Amino acid sequence: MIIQAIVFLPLIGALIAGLLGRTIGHRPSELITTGLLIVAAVLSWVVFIPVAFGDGLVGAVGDGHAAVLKVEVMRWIQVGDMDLRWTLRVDTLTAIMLVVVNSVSALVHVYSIGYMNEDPHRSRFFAYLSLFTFAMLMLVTADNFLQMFFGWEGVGLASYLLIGFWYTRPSASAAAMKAFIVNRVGDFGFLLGIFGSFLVLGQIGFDGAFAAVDEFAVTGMPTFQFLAWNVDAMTVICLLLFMGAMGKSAQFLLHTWLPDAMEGPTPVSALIHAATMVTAGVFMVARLSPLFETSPVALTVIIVIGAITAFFAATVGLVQNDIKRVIAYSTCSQLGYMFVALGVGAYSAGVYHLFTHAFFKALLFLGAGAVIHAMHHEQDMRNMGGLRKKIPITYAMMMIGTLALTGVGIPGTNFGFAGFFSKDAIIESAYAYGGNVGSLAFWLLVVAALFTSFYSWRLVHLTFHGSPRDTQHHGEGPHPDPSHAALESHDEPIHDSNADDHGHHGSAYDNAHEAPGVMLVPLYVLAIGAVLAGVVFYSMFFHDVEHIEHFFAGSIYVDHQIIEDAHHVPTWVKWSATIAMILGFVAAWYMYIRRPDVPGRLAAANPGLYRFLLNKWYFDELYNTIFVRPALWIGNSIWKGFDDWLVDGKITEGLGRRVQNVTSWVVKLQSGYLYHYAFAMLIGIAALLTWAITAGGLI
Amino acid sequence: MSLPLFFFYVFSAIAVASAFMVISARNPVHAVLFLILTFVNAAGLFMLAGAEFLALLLIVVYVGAVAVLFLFVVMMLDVDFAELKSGLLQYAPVGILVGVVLLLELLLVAGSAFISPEIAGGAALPIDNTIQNTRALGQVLYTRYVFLFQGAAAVLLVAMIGAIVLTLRHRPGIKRQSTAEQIGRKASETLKVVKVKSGQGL
Amino acid sequence: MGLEIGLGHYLTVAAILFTLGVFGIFINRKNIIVILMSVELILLAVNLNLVAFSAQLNDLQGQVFALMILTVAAAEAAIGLAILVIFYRNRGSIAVEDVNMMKG
Amino acid sequence: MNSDITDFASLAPAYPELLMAAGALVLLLVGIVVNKEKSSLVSWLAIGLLAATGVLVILQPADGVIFNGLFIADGFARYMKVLVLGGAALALVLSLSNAEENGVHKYEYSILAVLATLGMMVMVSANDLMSLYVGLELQSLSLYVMAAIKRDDSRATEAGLKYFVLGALSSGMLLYGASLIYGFTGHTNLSEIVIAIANEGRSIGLIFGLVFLLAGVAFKISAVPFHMWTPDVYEGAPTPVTAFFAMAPKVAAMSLMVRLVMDTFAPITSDWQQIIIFLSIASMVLAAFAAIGQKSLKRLIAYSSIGHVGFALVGLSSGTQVGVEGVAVYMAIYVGMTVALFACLLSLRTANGGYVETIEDLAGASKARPFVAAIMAIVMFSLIGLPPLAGFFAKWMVFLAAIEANLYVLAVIGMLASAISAFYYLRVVKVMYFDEPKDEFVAVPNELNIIMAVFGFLIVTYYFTLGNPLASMAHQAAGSLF
Amino acid sequence: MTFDNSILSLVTWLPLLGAVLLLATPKTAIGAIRWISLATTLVVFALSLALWNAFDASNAGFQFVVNMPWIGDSIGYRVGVDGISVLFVVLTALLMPAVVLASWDVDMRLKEYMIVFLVLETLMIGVFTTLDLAMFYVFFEGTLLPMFLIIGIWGGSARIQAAYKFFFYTFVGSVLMLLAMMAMYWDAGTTDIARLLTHDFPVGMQPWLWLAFFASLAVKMPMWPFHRWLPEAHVQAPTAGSVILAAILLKLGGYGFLRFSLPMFPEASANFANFVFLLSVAAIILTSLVALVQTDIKKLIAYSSVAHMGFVTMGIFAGNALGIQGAMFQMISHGIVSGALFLCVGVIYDRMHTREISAYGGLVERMPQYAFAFMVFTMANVGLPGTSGFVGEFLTMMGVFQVNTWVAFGAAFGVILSAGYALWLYRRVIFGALTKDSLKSILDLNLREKIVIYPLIVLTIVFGFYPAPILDTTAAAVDNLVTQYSTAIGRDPAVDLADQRIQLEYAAPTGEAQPAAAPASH
Repeated sequence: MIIQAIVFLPLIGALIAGLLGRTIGHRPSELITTGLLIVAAVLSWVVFIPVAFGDGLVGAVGDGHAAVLKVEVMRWIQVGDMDLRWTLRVDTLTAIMLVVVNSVSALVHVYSIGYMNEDPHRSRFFAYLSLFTFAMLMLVTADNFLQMFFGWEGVGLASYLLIGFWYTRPSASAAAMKAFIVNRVGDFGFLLGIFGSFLVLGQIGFDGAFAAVDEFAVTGMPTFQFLAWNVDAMTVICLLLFMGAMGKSAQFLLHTWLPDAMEGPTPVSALIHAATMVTAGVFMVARLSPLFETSPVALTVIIVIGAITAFFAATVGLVQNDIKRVIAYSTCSQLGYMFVALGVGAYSAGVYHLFTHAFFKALLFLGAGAVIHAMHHEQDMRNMGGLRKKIPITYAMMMIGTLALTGVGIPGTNFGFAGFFSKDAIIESAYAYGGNVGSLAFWLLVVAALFTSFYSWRLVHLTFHGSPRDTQHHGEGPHPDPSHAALESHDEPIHDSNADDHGHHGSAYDNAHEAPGVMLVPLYVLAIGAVLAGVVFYSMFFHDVEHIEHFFAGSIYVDHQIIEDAHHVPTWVKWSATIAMILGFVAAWYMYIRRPDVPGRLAAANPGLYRFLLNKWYFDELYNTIFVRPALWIGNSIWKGFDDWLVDGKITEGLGRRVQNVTSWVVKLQSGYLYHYAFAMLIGIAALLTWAITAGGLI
Repeated sequence: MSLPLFFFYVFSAIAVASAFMVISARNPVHAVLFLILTFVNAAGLFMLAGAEFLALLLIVVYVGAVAVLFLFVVMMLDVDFAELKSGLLQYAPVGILVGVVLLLELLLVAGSAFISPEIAGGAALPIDNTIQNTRALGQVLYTRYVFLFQGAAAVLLVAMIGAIVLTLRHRPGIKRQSTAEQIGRKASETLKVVKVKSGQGL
Repeated sequence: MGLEIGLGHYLTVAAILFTLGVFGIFINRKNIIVILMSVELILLAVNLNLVAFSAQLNDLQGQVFALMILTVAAAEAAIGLAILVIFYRNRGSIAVEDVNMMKG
Repeated sequence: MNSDITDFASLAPAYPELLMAAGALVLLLVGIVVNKEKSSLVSWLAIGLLAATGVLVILQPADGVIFNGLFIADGFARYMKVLVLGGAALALVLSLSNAEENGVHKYEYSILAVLATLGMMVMVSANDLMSLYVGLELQSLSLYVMAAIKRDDSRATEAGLKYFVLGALSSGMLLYGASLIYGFTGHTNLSEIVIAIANEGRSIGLIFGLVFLLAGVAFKISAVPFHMWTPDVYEGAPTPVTAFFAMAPKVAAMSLMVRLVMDTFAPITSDWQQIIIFLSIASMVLAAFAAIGQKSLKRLIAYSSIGHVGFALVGLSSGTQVGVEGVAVYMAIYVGMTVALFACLLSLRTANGGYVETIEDLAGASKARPFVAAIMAIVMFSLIGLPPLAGFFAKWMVFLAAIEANLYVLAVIGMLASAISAFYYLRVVKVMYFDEPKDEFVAVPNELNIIMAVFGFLIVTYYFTLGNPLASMAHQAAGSLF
Repeated sequence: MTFDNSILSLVTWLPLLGAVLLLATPKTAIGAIRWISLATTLVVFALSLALWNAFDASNAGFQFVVNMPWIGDSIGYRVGVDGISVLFVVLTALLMPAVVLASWDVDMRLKEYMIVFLVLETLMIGVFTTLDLAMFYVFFEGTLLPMFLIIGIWGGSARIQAAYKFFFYTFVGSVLMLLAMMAMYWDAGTTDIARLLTHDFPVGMQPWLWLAFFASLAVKMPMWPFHRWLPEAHVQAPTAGSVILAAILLKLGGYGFLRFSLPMFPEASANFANFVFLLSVAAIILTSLVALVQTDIKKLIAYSSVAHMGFVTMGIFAGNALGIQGAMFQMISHGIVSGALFLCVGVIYDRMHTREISAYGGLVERMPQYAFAFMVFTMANVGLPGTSGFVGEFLTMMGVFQVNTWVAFGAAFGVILSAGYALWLYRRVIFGALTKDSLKSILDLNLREKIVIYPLIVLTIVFGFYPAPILDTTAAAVDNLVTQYSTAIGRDPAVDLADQRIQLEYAAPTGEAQPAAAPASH
């Protein structure tokens, strides 16, 4: 029952708030959803704690592969050999995810009570949040590909709804759509991957699939005809599945939706676009680690894509001015780290970073939300500054988050913030993986760590330190990002113009105020996580192979070799990330505290690079040019050219015109002249006679 | 050349020639007259084939009635012949083509005409040379072919009704005799006795 | 008895008369009366055929047939001319060119 | 020389014809004696006579060949005669309303109709080239007069004239064919001709005779290219006369065609088959195209009837019993649809009393006269051959036969033609239902309402009502030819 | 008369009885006309549910059979349903009350309107219940007639051309099918579908028959590129007409493929499968692209229908249990979803009298319930898991992947596009600020509209989570079909039912390929 409760309580909350929200009012909706989620979160810990610190999952059944607890809910699709059921699968990996999802979600719910205080559609918002949570839980408890896909798309839907929550803003609904569609591109691969695995493995359930993979040890690796090529089946399947993960986790090439998704309310960003949904890709690869292990090629691709993402997103993060976008790119970058970990085979390290990242990134986002809240929904950091004094608690929380993100800690010791342990684990694993790919990943990650440190501190400096720059009403200054400009040109609907108690009189800075308690409590909780999550769970995720194996109990593939190797990397490697972090900090300090004029000059000196970074490597423009516009052009051409012009105009109506032509010709035959009629008869008889004797063979 | 053959050629030559004149004469009256000539010569051909009754019938009925009817109509309708003849040959090429094709094909039939002995011997109604042609026809017409006879009568009835219903007009203003009315007249209906006082007048 | 002169001769003459009838329709397209006369030529050709066959086959049926045709054709001519007369009354013309109130 | 007529009873197969003939004469007397203003009496009597004859045909005591082989009464003839009589009687009923302004108020009209019907019955029962010819001419001459009966109307007289001249020409061709057939088989009796052909085989003369003969009959059923008179005559003749033309004579001529090709020329099926196929395709295709260009409703109906003849010939082309059944059913359904169609046409009068002449005159009829418009629409859909209406089942039967005979090309062309033809039928529906009304319409005489209701009902419910009985009757009828 | 032999006739002909009743109702009795129509359709719906309930899903054959020869030998009164057809009966009966309710406020010629719809219902149900080839055609083609009138009389401004186009496209295709049916009759000697199903048509004849059927069914479906009539017909038809068109009439094509093409001409179907795949993928991708650029709401949905029907044809010709079951499901689901979408369009069209997307925007402000309903159906249209739209798409793609990865690839690509146009539509109509004055006073769903739309929402979601009622009903019949089909074309039916087609080749197990081995050296 406990599992069902964890999964379905959010759904109940969502339904109540969504369907009855208008009837029962906002406050009850908030309380019900939040309350139910808190219950679910507590229950998640109840499940998790025995796993982490006790004898393992309560009620789990070991079936040789893994210790798993399964709860069958009902039948789903049963066709031919395919027997799909709604089954909740809980093992260590799931338990971790349950904790992450439900905890963060519960905190975000609480936080939102404060943050969304003035929104006229609060109950809808909470319904969406809970709906999202339910979908995410379905995802992580999936026992088969399709159920995972259900959750996968479900979170996509919730994400779509939440990004577009402020539907009156065109940019919001555009971003929502973009998120959904880009995710669909990933899902395209995911779906094909599912088809392929069903074809190759003959199973749609995970257990069956893993067992089938094991068979390959005996039978050899299968190949099959995919499109025009005869290919290694597992490689294709894994790459296709990974494509899904790329979409959901905003990896390089399919990352474009994530920054735009910041159009949603900030709690959403914290929950969905930092802590949970975007990590679904990581979760998926970890969950399917037995499959991915069969395809070295796929793993290599994962490493490369992950490393590039980590680097690329960090570079873009360097120059962004929107506080949330910086964090968004940071998320993107951190997800890259996780994939590198997965790719090198250190699945546990990847999950570790997922786990820690959830806390500190949620913290950062919620903190940013508090800043934005304080600044009356100003998001441009250039208009902030000096807020340390105005909102000290928030400042403190953001500092903790930043320290965790940048990975502050002392190598070789158990002192460090959460990010320190997990990130270093990844960097070390990447080095340990070796080879060209490993080296590339290692160096990119190190550089990314430097950048991470830089933009994180840049954020802190710009926002909290220095002197307040926002002396006028906000909304001015150059905004190279069109969507950004659009964003600011509209008042957020959260500001009911008549019910705006803190108004727009005077500068935002003057009116900045600390967030209410209900928003701060979640920050405290997350801060604790950001501090402790790394050190407490270090041994289970990375430190000790035996411990890892015991902890995960077969729920992911554990590669002894890589973890052993990662522990024995050279010392400079262990220090590399820390050094990079320090360099980044120093640079940020220098440029934003010591010499605030340097950034401008740097930008002016390298305008090309600056714009390249500012415009996110021009990916949006690129995609617009090579996908969106051609699609619309083709659509239009087919519509006007094929459908309207050819089929309709030339063929259908053309046939009609031919008929008319024939008709007018035939009608002319009927001239009304008697002799013409007689001629017709006589010619007819002559022709018939001729035909009859020739065709009849008589002459 | 036997005598019948000679006459055959004479009759057929005149018949064909006058038939040609029928269709090419400028004046319809002439055409009708040529038609009569054609019929007369065709009657000669009938005669040569032993169809004496038909030959005479052709002259009596066709020349005596039908052709004359044509003549009546031609003369009754005051037609502008010159106008009717204009553009005479516009369709002649088509006509010639169709005519030639038809003629060739029909001549093919004529040339290949061969009646097998079985058919020739299996006549349903053999001609009895011992009785006259007219009598032979008369014998079958009212017995064996009474159905046709009655049918033809019905056709003639239709022609009669048709001709009357189409052309008979009761013109207003024309005085007609009504025997029943005449006989049924009474003095009281026609005569009015008026007493006139002398010296006053009417 | 059979035919003394030969069936082919008769059929040829009939064919020529028939063709002249057809041709007559083409060249006298404007004069309905002549068209009717052309039709009479065609009927004559038919009768000639029948009589010839009758003689050839030594079968009286052909003559009976011809007899029927003569009778019916006379009736037909009567009807036809009656129609022609009322047409003339209505239009004051018998030119074929005028007979095209209806077409298409 | 000797006759097989021994007593009146031996004439039993021809009783209906005798009744008709005697009745016609009686009617003539009644017509002369009775005051002319009461001409509808003669009409009703004529209708009664036709109906009585119909009953007699159905109850006909005997089948057989009489009059020395000139006349045959068999199941096929009986079926077709019922159709002919029904069509003729209904056409007369249709002519009752507003007879005067249609020019059909003269009592001679009814008598001519009766005589024409008699001619048709003779045609249907003809078993000899001579009786065929006499019957045909009896019918034709009556029709010529009927076409021109509105003698003061220049259109009607033009129609009569055209019909007559072309009819005479076609008679000439038919006779030429008959003479050739007689010459090359030695017989005029159809039954004897079959034997002669079977024994002697084909010859040019025979084939020519066949072509000429079929051309003559094709004129009567108005198959392309011998159809040219049809549109003009249909348009020019008064509407009740057109209704008459469109039904009974077609059935009679079609039955003649069937008897000729299925019976007389059965030994040379391949020769006539290609002629029929040609006529069929030409009729279907030309009618489909030509009708699209029409504005006049009656011309449209004329082309429609040409097209339908083409479809019926599809069945005949197969040369099988199924094909003949198809033709039989087709003609029955065709008559039914035509009756309903003309009933609609005659009951739609614009406010100023004029008839609906052009298709555009029908605009908005669905609002002013919803019932008539509904029936008209049903008829139009049925004429298209759209299931579940009767017209579909007609097409089903004939095309079934064509497919059985492997005449795929013919069938495909026919189907495409039927698709094209849908275009003009739909136009009528479109004008009635989709266009805005222009004129008011005046009330409908009762007998037309009844006819429309009955035939509309039958067309719609054909599958349940007539379908089965008609099919079995057609089956029996066709069976008598094989 | 027992339930077994009367139920199908009852369900089929009852609407006609209602129509006759309406015929006798005076034109002015608007209320009576409405209620009679509604009552009739509701009774039929109830009966159809009883039918479904009594249906034995484990029986692959026809049930509730009545078999009487009727006109000659060639046309009989034969009815019966199997797993493939029974659901369509229920679907039709389900949507008709909705349609009647949606047309509650029709004021132009209400009586004729309702009569035509009831007649249409009889014809549609007849298509699915009849077991006679000729009668199938009668019903199949008979639907043209009322639909032509519906579009032509009650349609929009360009209704006439649309009605004509609808008519001619379908008619021309169908006449060829009619000829094929006749040829089948002569070959098999019967029009009894149950017997035809067991008849082996000569291999040489099959391609022609197949093509003739294809000509009709592809147009009806409509498959690309025979789809051109659909957008116009949809745009011009009144709401109820669009609903019926999208929900039921399009399914006649799919049903025809399942009932005739696949089981009766298996060799030809196998040979033409790639051709169908090509057209299906073209439909999915190209029409989705076209939908992307539409400016008319109904046209957009119409194009999306074409794309969705592409999944159906694709699934059917995959020829395996997954594909066919998926196609069946997709048809039922699309019936509900597209019907509901057109109902939704009708709701705003009734208020605003325009279908231009640009005339709307920000409706959620004034119409939150409407926005919710529209969202559900949009998501179902997109194929979101948890809605009925997903199951069908998924199963068909899965099925076709076993046969041809290219096709599955293309179809999956189409899924992306479907999200594109559906969300783009939603965004422009529902989201955004409510700035247009004309929309300021627009009202949310009224009670009647809720009664129509909400049940469809429930069905959409329930079937998304629990499709078993549908899949179980069709399973036996589809398995039977697949077995027959596979046997006929020489495949192993067991494999097709198990849905593993493409042969895997295994490399020899070598040391390097050990899956458990480390992926790379260090």
